[in-house]
Amino acid sequence: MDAIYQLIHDYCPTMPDWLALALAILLPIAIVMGVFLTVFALLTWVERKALGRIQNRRGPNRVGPVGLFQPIADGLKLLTKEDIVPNAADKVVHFLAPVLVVVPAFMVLAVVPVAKGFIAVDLNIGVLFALAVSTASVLALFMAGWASHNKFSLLGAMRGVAQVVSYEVPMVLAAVVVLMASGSLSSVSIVEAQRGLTGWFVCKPWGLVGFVIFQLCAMAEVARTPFDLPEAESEIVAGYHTEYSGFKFALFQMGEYVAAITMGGITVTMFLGGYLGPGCDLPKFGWLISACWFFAKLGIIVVINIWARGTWPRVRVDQLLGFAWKLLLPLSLVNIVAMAVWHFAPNKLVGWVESAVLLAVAIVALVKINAGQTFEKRSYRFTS
Amino acid sequence: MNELVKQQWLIPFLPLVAAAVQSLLPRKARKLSAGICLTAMGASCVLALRAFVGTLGHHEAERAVWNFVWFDYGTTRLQLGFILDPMTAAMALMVTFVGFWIFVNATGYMSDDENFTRFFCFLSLFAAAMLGLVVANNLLMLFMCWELVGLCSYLLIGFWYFKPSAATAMKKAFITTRIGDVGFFLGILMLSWQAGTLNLYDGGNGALEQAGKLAGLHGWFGWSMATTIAVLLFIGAMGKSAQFPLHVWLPDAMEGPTPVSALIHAATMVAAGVFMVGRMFALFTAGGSAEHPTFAMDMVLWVGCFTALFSATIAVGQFDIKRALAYSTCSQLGFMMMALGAGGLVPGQFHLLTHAFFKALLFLGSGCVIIGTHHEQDMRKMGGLRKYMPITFWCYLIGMLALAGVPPFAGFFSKDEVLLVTFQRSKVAWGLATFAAFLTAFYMTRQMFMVFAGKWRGGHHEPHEVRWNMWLPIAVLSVFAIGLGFFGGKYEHYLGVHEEELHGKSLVMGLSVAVGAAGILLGWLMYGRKTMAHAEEPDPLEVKLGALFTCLNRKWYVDEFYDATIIRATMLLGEFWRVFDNRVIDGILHGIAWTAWGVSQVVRWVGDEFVINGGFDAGCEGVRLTGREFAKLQTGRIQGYLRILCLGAVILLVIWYLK
Amino acid sequence: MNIVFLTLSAIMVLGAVLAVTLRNLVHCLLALVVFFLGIAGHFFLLKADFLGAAQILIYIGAVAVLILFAIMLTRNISGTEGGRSSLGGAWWLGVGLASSLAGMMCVFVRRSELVTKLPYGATEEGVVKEIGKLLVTDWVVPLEIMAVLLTAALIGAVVIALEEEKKR
Amino acid sequence: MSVPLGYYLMLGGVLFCIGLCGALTRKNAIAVLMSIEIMFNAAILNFVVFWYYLHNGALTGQMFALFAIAVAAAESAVGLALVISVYRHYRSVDVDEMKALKG
Repeated sequence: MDAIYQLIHDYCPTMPDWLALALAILLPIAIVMGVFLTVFALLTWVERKALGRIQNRRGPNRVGPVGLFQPIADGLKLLTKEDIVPNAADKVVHFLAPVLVVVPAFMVLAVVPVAKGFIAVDLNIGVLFALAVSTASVLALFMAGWASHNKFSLLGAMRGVAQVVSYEVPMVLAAVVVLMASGSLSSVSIVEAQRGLTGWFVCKPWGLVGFVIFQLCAMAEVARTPFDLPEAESEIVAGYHTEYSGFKFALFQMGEYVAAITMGGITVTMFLGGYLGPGCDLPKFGWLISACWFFAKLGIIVVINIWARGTWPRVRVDQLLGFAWKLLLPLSLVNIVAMAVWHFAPNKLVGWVESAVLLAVAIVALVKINAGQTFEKRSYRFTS
Repeated sequence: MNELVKQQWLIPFLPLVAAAVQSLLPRKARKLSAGICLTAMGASCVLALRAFVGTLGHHEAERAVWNFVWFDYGTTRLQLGFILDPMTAAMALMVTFVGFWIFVNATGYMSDDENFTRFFCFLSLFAAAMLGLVVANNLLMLFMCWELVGLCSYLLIGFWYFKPSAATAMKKAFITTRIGDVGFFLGILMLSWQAGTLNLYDGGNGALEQAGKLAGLHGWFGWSMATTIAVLLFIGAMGKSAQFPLHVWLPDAMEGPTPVSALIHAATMVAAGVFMVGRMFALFTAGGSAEHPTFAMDMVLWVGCFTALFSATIAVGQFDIKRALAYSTCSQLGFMMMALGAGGLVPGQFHLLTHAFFKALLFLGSGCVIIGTHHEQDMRKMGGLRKYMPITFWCYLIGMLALAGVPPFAGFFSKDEVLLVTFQRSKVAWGLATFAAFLTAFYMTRQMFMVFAGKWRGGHHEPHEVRWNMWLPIAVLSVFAIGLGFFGGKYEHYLGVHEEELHGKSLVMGLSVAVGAAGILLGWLMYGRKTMAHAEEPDPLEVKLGALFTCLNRKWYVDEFYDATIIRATMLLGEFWRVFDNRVIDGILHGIAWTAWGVSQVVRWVGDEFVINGGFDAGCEGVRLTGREFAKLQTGRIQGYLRILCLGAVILLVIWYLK
Repeated sequence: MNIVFLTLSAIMVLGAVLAVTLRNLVHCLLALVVFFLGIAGHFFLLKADFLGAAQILIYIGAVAVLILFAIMLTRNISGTEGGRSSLGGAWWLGVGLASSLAGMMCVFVRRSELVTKLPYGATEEGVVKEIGKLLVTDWVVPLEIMAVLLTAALIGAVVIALEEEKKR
Repeated sequence: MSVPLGYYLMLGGVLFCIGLCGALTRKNAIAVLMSIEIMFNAAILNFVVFWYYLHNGALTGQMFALFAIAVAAAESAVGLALVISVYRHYRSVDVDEMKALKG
């Protein structure tokens, strides 16, 4: 924000101050929105293409070169479709839900530093804000499911709520490690704390484990396959957005993808060094280079997401919750201890070895403990 | 020794921790519970042994104390403290050691009970309280532990609270001892008031060290202050140590599980009274001399003497194996008190120690018998157990011989010393005590023959020997019942009391041996020569259960061959005291109650009908109406309450605003 | 007077009133969430950023979800109360008492000199760090107690809610 | 920002009383709990307000609010568990029907 203000000031010294300030506030928001919406559009195309490759088919290839304009066509189609609201639905809530799905996803964007000096608002509680706001999407999800007055919708919504609440705990705990390392909640300071050749937190044992946990939780939080139970089409039609059509449905899709991207952005910021990379500090085009770095890293996360979606089957509800509470949660707690060990170690090497050994032991033990359990035979309460 | 005293707190603390831990254990954790309990007690025992060894090198009656401030209020400072002196060390060692073996035995005795962990929790707490009492250098702490002991005995006697008799017995024990505790508490208050401290020893400022000063002050009834306090304290000891007339709870306490009986009657509760008198001995003797003892000493002497004889006579007429032992304990406690009253601190304390061993042995033995005979307590339905339970028999025999005062055994030496010291003071008391000793020998012999001799009379279930964890404790204790007596002289030296040369040693000793032998002989004549054939066969004593006169007749009906005047007299005497106990003492109490009731009846008749009735009824009606109206306010609806709360807040704010 | 303050307060009061009066419990909950958000907004206004985030995280992320589950678990899925009045007996009494209490409070606030007290204003940056430090130094005992309390509440809630399941 | 302290206090008071009103009048136990949450939040708001205006450099007000939030979370967890338990027992969450303690 300050950088843009400076930029405007440099190039147009005659502009009144308030306008410059307003521009400096609005411009980043507009840019971020524009960029991320483009990324969202691209992402849908990339995902469909990649899934096509994984599933040994071509994917979209009719609209534009190699189907590149497919998202635009999809958007136009959805816009022109009839908007159906069920008779029994709670109209107001039914209307509000898709809006509220998108809002938190975009709000999180405000604290993601996409390039050096390029962040909408540099809150000093940035990460906490991101985590808190992304939680709020759970309510929109519930509103959608409940307002539709459809049992599949409600089931999907309740699944979503349970899932988000469960995965939030290990996610926050995994983030704690990063906060401990950087000593700050501000996303910019977190990125700056990762300078250096091996400065990225993912290069440290606790950071690696934290990254994996965080990434898994992020996938569950935004309900991506293999954690897409709230919209499991083979079980509950389309889950909470069964009763949505037209642009409202598009908003749900958008909310989901934007949330996936922003969570990826948070992951990149916290573990992969954000916009850091060779050349990011250059005086003139540093911001461009750093933006490239950021989006490259984001691309990696996105590819991981798509890859996971293409290769893993959907988990069951009990497996999903058990995974969160029995494996991720204890592991993230151990991870915090490992971070403390690292912090108080006499020198780097000792800290490295100690925390790595601790985490390795914990992972092996937890996997052993959880592996021995067989799931109970399913019992149906309402069978005749 | 000065260092050791700072670790004295550990001795009661370990069982306390064990009790705390066990209170949290689930019922199923039997082994863990017993393990914790035994470990704690064993560790306490080791600590007590260490303290004991630490005191051994010191020939003088020196003591180490360690006081600390509990809390201050105003200018008053409440202190607690621990003491380490020979008497404490010996007592603590005895309590931990005997207690440990009782615990071992209890693991066997209670093995079928579903509330095993609760039992051990109480047992640990009981041991902790008793040990706290022993190591306390402060009357306040002593009193707290004293009450805790009372509470634990209440809980343990009523352990099987679902039995009405046990529920009654627990209340009786609690209330009876509480009567004594009133006196005790008054004594503590007076001491605190007069001496300004409750510390027993405090480098010259302790309460006991001021006994001389207290003897100079005037108290109640023309006694000196020291004597007054001592009398009050002794009332407490009478309750705890079951001295006449507060002895009534002790036989009823047999409703508890047998290890409890052993713990209460041997090592702990009843010992507390005697121990306390010994501890406060300076206060009892202050202001008196050997020729002119204080009233407190006289009281201790005669109450003890009377109890010794009185209980022994009752013990003769019991069928319940534990009840007989209970009266026997009463009697032995009387001996101890008598010795203390006669000025013999050492004999009294020594008899306490030896008695603890062999009485614990006897009680645990009776527990083994009860378990071996499938929970049979009636001696008439036993018999011939020697064949079935040889280990128990031999141990029990040792205990019996010790109690009867047969020469090489522990009881002989200690009892002999008791009689000797009494002989110095009062020939009458000595004579009565000697007679009680004779009765002791007799009733123990009777018990032996009824239980172990002859044929099994209990029916189809054959008795069996008990498991090792039950007989091992009595075997260990019987070793001490044999050997402990030889340390009498050493003990005197150890306590550091040098008593003057006593006269009449040979006479007392000879007579003591003679009456012991006579009692045993008589017992053999009555019960040993021809044992009971079956349980229904009338026993000389069975008649007691009937009306008084038919009792007397039927008592001798079968055994008229053995009829001898002295026994008849004994029986009569025993019967008389029983009746006296039942009719006269109870009668007085009933009389008071009936009088009060009668007076109230009359008052009701005269006053109620004409004067009070109308007004009172109107008042009652008013109260009831108000109550009914106010009850409507309690709707059970939370919002109603909240409303009233809110209304109150508004009213308060309005008042404040208007002010 | 500040326009942001007024708007936020108006939204909050509206949310609170709706949360208290709406018939449908789910609607109540949503109004309550608006109220929570308003409180969080006030925290941000008052430069208590950390508390604002905590408010969102805890109240919207946890408490609201908890209430949601309670509504769903009491088989009141539609959220309505079956045509009966949502208000208890003597509701006018409650309204009267509450409004009089509110009136008294306002009167008292107006009377005190606090009403004109101007903002202290200055707030240092890096308060979050300070909170973190205080939590593990001066306030470490309350923190630990809070941890125990939360654990106990967690276990207690699970036990209370599971009770019936076991009997079945 | 030029809002006098008194307005914040009045806001807090009014919010508290709205919550109180709900707690006094609503029949549904869950609604009552929601009302109590409103009261709680009003009180927490007051903590923060007093901290902001009167803190003099200390963070006590914020810490207190933080702990109050945590306690409120625990309270609501237990409260709602109780509501569910009561519901199972009475098949109702109507507070007017929970009057087993009637005198």
